[in-house]
Amino acid sequence: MITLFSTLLVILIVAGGFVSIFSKKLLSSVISMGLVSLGVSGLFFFLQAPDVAITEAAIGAGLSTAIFIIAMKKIQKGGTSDDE
Amino acid sequence: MVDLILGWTGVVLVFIGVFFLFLGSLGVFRLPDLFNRLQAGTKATTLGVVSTTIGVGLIAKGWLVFSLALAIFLLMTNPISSHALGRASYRAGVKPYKGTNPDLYAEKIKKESDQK
Amino acid sequence: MMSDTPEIVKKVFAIFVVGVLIIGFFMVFTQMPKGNEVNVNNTVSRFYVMKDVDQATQMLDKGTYFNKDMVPLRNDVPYTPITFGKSENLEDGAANVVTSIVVDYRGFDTLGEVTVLFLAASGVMLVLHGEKRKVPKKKIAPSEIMYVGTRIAFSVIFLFGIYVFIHGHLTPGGGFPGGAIIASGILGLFLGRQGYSPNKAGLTVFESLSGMAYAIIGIIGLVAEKSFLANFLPTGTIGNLFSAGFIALIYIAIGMKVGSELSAVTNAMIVDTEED
Amino acid sequence: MIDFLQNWIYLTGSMALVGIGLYIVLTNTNIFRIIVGLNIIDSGTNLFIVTIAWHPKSVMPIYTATNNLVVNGHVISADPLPQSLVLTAIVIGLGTTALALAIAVKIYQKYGTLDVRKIKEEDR
Repeated sequence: MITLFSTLLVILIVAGGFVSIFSKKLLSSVISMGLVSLGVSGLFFFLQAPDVAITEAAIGAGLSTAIFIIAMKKIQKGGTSDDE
Repeated sequence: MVDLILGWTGVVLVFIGVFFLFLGSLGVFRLPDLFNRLQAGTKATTLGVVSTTIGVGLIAKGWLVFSLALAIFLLMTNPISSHALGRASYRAGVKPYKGTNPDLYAEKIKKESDQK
Repeated sequence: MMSDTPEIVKKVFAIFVVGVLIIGFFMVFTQMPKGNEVNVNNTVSRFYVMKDVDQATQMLDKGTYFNKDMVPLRNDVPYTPITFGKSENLEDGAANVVTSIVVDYRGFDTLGEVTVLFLAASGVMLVLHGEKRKVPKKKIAPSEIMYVGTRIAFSVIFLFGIYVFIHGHLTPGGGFPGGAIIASGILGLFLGRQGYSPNKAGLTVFESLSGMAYAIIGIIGLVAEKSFLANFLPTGTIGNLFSAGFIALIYIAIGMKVGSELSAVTNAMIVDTEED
Repeated sequence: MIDFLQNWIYLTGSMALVGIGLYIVLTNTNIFRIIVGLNIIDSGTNLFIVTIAWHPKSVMPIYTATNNLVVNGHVISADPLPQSLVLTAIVIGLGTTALALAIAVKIYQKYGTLDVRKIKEEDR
């Protein structure tokens, strides 16, 4: 059962990585990076490392994405599109 | 005897929660625009998750304090985050469904801009 | 010239490099031990789990530690089994083994890591310092619900962060996630009210004081136990709140330091954004 | 077959993340996208290190009332040492990401662009 869940999570994180490669908007790329971090934190929980899972969920999925979006808002109005 | 009654109450609460979660996911599929979906997703999910956590706490007694704290936190934050999402998406220009009537928030925005 | 290279050539080259890398990794994976064969019994950190590093030191002195064929633990090491809630006066009383490695056995490593985080935070504040302040053109005030709700939620989140880093030696968590949780609560305050800014000087003083507390605890260990960052408090029964000696003290210091540092970074990033 | 899959699914996931991050770093010229790629590589390496510490019958390295780590003299928990390394590496990753973003914002304010090639041409 856990193997099934972890396989689904691995598929989820690889799909999130591909979204962040091929998306035209920078914002969706950053948000899929946060999704990858969230999936990796779930995998840490299945790998019997709850400490690392909590840290990754608080820092990688929460604060890191927030800081990215704040910095993007700083350089452009709205900050949604790529630099032209 | 008390344990048995509490356990069955927990099971009933979990079933109620699962039913409301199902209704929430159905609403996300069926409703027409972002605001209606947000409403379905938040209202049904808040009741569903809260009653599920309290039910789990009643079944496993050791977790009752934790599940009550979790339920209170969810009751506080879930409506606020949904409110912020809806407000931000209205400000960002997401058009509501054409049957939405009356649109009170548009009138409020207009009044605010007139004052300035 | 780099700019003359067409896009498709770059993509093909990148796919080639990534493919070579992944093929190399998979060739290495076939040499690795399979999942069932990996065992902590054959690695160095089994003594951390047993909470008895003195045994490892004795064996290193005798020269019998790094054998090619290590036998299971029961044959070469006499040990006392650890029972939750009963074992007392262990070498390190934390129930969470990861915490006892991070703070106790490898505490000096963590001191260096906190220093790296401090350098990064001060670099952010140095780079973003002294931007020109402008009057905001148009201002959308956040609603009343956000303003009140984020404040109530912040108090709960703050309390939860403190719980996480005080109970770092019993439950998953510790100083680093606790500090990050507090910093995300402060980020919520920023979102709830426009123009909110915490007391910058207070944050800096708080962060320096907690950083100093870490070093002072280390020096007390140097004086009392003749080793930097040695445990100078008695350990109690495993599983109690007061069981791990100085681990709780150091994790409180780390939690306050990380929380104030990340809040200061968020503040430095966010302040100039609002003065558009 | 199941044992084979249990270990390899995590290794495959981590190496896929490293490959995706490397592809992003190699093909993009926008500085922000490069930082996104570096973050994904960071996640992949952390997942790899935690995977090495794990075996399919392991338990989490925390003593609780129902979770005993040493049975009959054999340590059955996951290896706690790589986990503690990763714990600190994640926090450092956030610090360096924030520093890189701050420097990128300064670059944008100076040159008016985030494209690496345009910055190079303006510098010449």
